Amino acid sequence: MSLNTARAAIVSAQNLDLTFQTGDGPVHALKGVSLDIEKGDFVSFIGPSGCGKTTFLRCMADLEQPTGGSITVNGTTPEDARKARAYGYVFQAAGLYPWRTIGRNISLPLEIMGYSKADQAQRVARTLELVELSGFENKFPWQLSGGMQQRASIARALAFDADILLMDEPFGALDEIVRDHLNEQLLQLWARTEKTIAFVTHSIPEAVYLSTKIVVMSPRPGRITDVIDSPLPKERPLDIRESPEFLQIANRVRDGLRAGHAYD
Amino acid sequence: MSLNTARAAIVSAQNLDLTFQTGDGPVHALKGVSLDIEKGDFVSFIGPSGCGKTTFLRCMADLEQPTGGSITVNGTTPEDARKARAYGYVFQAAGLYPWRTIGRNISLPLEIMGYSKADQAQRVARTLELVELSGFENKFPWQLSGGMQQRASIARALAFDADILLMDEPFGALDEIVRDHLNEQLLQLWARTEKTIAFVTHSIPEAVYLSTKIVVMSPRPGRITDVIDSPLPKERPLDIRESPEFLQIANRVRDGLRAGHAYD
Amino acid sequence: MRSAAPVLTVLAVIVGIWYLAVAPMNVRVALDQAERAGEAVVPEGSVPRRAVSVWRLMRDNSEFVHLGYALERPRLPTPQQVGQELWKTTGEMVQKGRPFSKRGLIYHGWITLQSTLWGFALGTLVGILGAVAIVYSRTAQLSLMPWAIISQTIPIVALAPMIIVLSSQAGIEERGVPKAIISAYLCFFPVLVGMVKGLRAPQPAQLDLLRTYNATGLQSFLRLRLPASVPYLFTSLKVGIAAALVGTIVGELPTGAISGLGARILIGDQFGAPLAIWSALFAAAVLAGALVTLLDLIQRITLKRMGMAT
Amino acid sequence: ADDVTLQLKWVTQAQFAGYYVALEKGFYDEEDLNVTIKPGGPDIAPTQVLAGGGADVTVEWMPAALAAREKGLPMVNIAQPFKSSGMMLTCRKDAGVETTADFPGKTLGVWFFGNEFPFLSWMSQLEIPTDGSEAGVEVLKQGFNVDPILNGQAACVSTMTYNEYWQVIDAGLTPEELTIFKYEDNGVATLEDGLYVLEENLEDPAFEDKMVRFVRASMKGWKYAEENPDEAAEIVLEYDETGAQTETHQKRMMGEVAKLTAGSNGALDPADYERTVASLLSGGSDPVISAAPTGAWTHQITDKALN
Amino acid sequence: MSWLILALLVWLGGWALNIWLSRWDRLRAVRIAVPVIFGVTLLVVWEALVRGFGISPVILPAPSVVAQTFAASTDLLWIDFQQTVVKGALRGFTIGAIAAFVAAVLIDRSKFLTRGLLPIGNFVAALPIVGIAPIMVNWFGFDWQSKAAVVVVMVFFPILVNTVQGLNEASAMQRDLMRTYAANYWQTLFRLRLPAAMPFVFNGLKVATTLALIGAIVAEYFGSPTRGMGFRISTGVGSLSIDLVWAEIAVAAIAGTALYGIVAWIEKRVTFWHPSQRR
Ligand SMILES: Nc1ncnc2c1ncn2[C@@H]1O[C@H](COP(=O)(O)OP(=O)(O)OP(=O)(O)O)[C@@H](O)[C@H]1O
Ligand SMILES: Nc1ncnc2c1ncn2[C@@H]1O[C@H](COP(=O)(O)OP(=O)(O)OP(=O)(O)O)[C@@H](O)[C@H]1O
Ligand SMILES: Cc1ncc(C[n+]2csc(CCO)c2C)c(N)n1
Ligand SMILES: [Mg+2]
Ligand SMILES: [Mg+2]
Repeated sequence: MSLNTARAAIVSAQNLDLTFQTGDGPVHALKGVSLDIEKGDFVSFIGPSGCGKTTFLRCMADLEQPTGGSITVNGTTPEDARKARAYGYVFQAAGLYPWRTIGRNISLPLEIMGYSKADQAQRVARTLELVELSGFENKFPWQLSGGMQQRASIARALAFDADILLMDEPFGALDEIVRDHLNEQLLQLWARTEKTIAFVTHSIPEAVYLSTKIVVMSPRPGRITDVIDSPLPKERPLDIRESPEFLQIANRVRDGLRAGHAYD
Repeated sequence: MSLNTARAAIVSAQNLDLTFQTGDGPVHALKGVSLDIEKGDFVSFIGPSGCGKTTFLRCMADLEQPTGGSITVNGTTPEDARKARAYGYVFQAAGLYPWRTIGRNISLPLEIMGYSKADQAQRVARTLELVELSGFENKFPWQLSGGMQQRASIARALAFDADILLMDEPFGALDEIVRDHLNEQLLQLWARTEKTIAFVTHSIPEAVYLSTKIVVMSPRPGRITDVIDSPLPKERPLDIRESPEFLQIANRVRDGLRAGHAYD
Repeated sequence: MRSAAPVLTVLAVIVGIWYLAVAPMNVRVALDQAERAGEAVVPEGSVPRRAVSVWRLMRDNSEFVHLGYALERPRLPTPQQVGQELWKTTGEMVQKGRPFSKRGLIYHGWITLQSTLWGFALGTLVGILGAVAIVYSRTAQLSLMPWAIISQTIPIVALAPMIIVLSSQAGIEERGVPKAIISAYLCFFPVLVGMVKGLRAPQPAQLDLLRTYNATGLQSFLRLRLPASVPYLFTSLKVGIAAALVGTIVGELPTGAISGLGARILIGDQFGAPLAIWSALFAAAVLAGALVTLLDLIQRITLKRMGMAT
Repeated sequence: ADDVTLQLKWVTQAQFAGYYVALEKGFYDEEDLNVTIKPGGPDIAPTQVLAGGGADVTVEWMPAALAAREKGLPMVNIAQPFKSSGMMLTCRKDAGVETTADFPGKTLGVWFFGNEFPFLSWMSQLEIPTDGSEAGVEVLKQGFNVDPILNGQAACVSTMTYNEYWQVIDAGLTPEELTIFKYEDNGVATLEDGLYVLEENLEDPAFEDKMVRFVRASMKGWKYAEENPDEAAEIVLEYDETGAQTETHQKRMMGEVAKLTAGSNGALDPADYERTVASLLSGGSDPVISAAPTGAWTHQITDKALN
Repeated sequence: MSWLILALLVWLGGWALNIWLSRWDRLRAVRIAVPVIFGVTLLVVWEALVRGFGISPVILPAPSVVAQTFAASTDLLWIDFQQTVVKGALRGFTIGAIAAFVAAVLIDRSKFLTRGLLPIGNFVAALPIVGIAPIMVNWFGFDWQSKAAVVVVMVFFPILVNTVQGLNEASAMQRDLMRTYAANYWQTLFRLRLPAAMPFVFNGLKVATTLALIGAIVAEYFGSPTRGMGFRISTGVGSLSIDLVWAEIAVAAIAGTALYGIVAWIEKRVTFWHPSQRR
């Protein structure tokens, strides 16, 4: 377990615990999770189903209250950070509102945060361009393919100036080719905007390809079993995935995963 | 395009065409598709969403009527083959009937085909063993994990003596680790039963790992762009996936895919 | 069970409001009565009083307000009066050893229940058969569906006398039959709609699976469509039985006024006995609650047996 | 025994005591009849039941029967146990109604469902419009109770001497507080509660014979009821399926009904008939019937039954 | 006899025509024509049966007679329509729907109230509320107010229950999204929960439309001015004007269908995005 306690930490979790009280008794979703995320990091979380990846992201975003340990975001509590609108959250399913056009879906957070009409229009246009969806502004979500919907939901999270992008399996429902393409775009976007990104995935190549730091988790109770700092350069063409370093990291991740996996 | 016209062909499609008439005008789902599948083949179909993989499988199974060209199965029409119960079809979602136990799900085709009670019981027991689910006979589907459900649905297709197993993205909904495990099991099963298998997938490693023949397709209109006969041995440990031959085939598949892909 | 406390609280509040409302609702009648008994009421005379608001009447004649809580013919009875009347027509009848007396609500509830059950059975049958026709025949779907909706916009009350006459012309003398027909008329619709949904619930892949087995139409109906529709069936049966009860009561209101809870409401109205109306209404509520709860129970058990409990 | 079905005009009550007495006392049995009595109700039109073959004979008011006859349903009066009319308009003095001259501008509750005809011809005789115009009366379709007069929604309501009037009294209004207009006293009495059958049936001798016996037994019932009102009321209570009728009310009703049946031996008095027809024909712009009917009554049955 | 054969032939012919037509069930014209043909067939069969069996017009009039009466009494029908549908049913429906909607939004603010009221609302929605008609007539008088009151109570609960349920329809994920924006209650209500609730609200409204007419008409049985559909129907039965009764029934069916159609039309516009409305 690697514990970076650098001062530039944007998220800092110390010994975080979270137990859900359910009908069948308590579920220990997170146990003693400590992790620092630094400004500009691209952190991937990988681990078998139920290991607490989502729960950890939700703790960061103040959508879940830890039952033990401490977590700070931007030096304050997650709640204050949320109220300061520090988060852009991208969920597994695109989760666009079907009654709003793509444009108005993207302006949703802007309306809520009270941006001016002119500012809204300009930001919508800019983020649509960023995710290559210009021209689809007036379409409804269900008129777009899955990949396009997912890009729109990323645009929605980028439209306002959140410091931290939290992405919970955003590409889980897409096919490999579209996924490759969105991965490339996401990397470019990250490079351009210098956001801090926390990213949940089930795919080993995706995790290795995208991240500066890979967090491997295991379930029952949810713990961090490995934190891998990626030696890969910031500039990553798709075929870096056939390089030996890549495969080596991938193998380390796979071993970590297999250790904590119950198969079914 | 490679056209094997060997005599042992179990499925033989010649210049197959299929156009759907939809509200927005015709959709050319298959165009000039020619392909031979030989007895004992494991053929994977890979291609971007909407390229006609499912449609082709459905044509084979007489679930869709081609609008041009010809297709024979076991030397007869797909309809006759269907009536002769030549197919075991496995769909993407396990599609087990929630109101039947695992055992009764597997005996469903047997009931319909009029097998005797004793025969049914014996076949259910045998196939359950084959997919390593003995002991779960009286559980309901929701009491099983996703991977186990998918194995049960494969068992259902194996319970009667279908010559051809058609599998449409059977592991699409599962996580990578479970998927690896099922891939291994499927290969063993195939080796043991010597069925002919047509398998649709979105995953390049999966296609390469499993198949004796990989069919790459591209959309609008749905065509076959490449047919790759795999040089890999029949015996395939999981780590064959890091071998150079494997990566080479994977790259050829990826290139074929990228060429025909529109990204969204 | 989590909601027991809130439900009870809300019920308590409702009963409280009810009690409070009795005073203004009944004050005029109470004052008329007091005046007739020789008391001094301001203003004098029921006609002049009509121009005065109830609040003023209550303020100016506060000593008579309590009379409103014990009227024989209240505009709004107190919950206690309704309870007493209910007890008098049910529990007390049982105690007296005449549970099925025509003067008790058990007898009339039983009459209503019978019609409701017949109507429910008939309506369910028609609904299910209609749904099967609609699911299996495009023509039936196109022809029947709009008319099923239109049929519900026809005021069945208007049909009631004709149903009586026509059924008696058809040689049916049984009084319950017209009621059951009306009840079935209201009941079949929710069942039809629910079952169409239910029979169409199987995904195309599940139907295709059976096609690959070369299953016959009957096999796929019995093994797939029917079981898949069971949750929908129960949901619509619950709506259907409530509708059947409404149908029976609507049918009893004008078609005979002989027996049944609807007839009790009517007779109560005819004799200016509001308590009879209120107690019949509450008896109908109890009946509705019991029927729906019973179906809910059967649903739970069935779905559990089928492994479809959620 | 021969089957006879009798359709009543209203629910089981002492208004129909004669028939229940005849049934209970075995008068029908004596005539070798097997009689079924069907109670009526607010939505049951005896005329329609008769037309539909749901009954052989029905209790109906003559205006409704004559109106049905004009509609093409040939109903014939075969007996008239009620000599006089029990219908009246009961008004509140404190609402300002003392004479018929006070009607204009007032709200009056009226029974419809075929029972409105006597009221309409009365108003047209008084030349009071009923269409809601200024100089006229406001007509309400009265429900089944007398609430409108109790809570001031109407100045007058329709009542029967034997039924609703007593409900007004029971509710606390005193006779002194009320003005009463009997239709009898205002010259607009119409015949109530006669026995009617379909004309074509009368041609069948077997049916005729059945009716002769039925009327004979029924009149025996009526006379017994007149003489033993309390017992008759109790018999009625026995047959009441609603369980809502009370003994006091039925006994009182029987007493009042006896006053109306007194003076009839069952045979229709042609003079009463003519008076009814005249009253109905005088309906001004919108008479209940447009021409004096022919063959709307017969003594064919009563002649045989009563001699 | 020949009438009966005609009835049979028309029935078979109409059905055959529909079977043939429904092959083009994607066409709008066919989707309209088929039910119309079915309805016309029913009418013709009805006509033929009435004539064939010589059924008395005081029991069941032929549709042609009803049509004549309809045409001859449009004034009367119009007066009744205004009294019962416009004043009684529509006003009651509007008041009840608005009240239920507002109540649902208010209840929704409190978890406690929601949990307490929802089961009760569900229960009351299943009750035969028409039974309160005599009470309402006693309370609110003979004119349309008492009819509207019955309708208000009848439509209130289905709409309330559906709306409350609809307000809880937004998925946890969609709500979490709003939370990450630190959106306040009203923002979440107007931008997320109300739109998401609309399909449910309209379900309630559609159920309520059919209830509204029944309620208004039944209430007229317990007292009314001398106009209104319920009044005319009961008076018509009493005076054997059964053709007029059927004309009123036709008006009720047309009005009810129109009301339902309008609600369904608005639903289509408001919930265009819902999967059930696409395709
Ligand atoms: N609201 C909740 N109530 C009770 N248990 C919960 C809740 N949310 C999550 N859990 C449980 O906590 C554990 C961790 O869940 P979590 O969703 O964080 O896993 P995950 O790693 O995101 O899994 P997946 O890959 O399937 O999304 C699981 O066992 C889950 O069942
Ligand atoms: N029943 C249908 N009616 C109309 N169009 C259809 C129908 N089925 C498929 N299509 C269209 O035909 C094309 C091929 O579809 P198909 O399902 O075969 O693709 P696929 O390769 O299986 O895609 P996926 O990977 O998304 O499953 C698509 O454009 C699809 O929209
Ligand atoms: C709807 C309706 N209202 C009044 C009557 C009138 N009616 C006929 S006989 C009778 C006796 C007294 O109870 C009464 C009141 C009716 N038949 N139907
Ligand atoms: Mg998760
Ligand atoms: Mg597919």
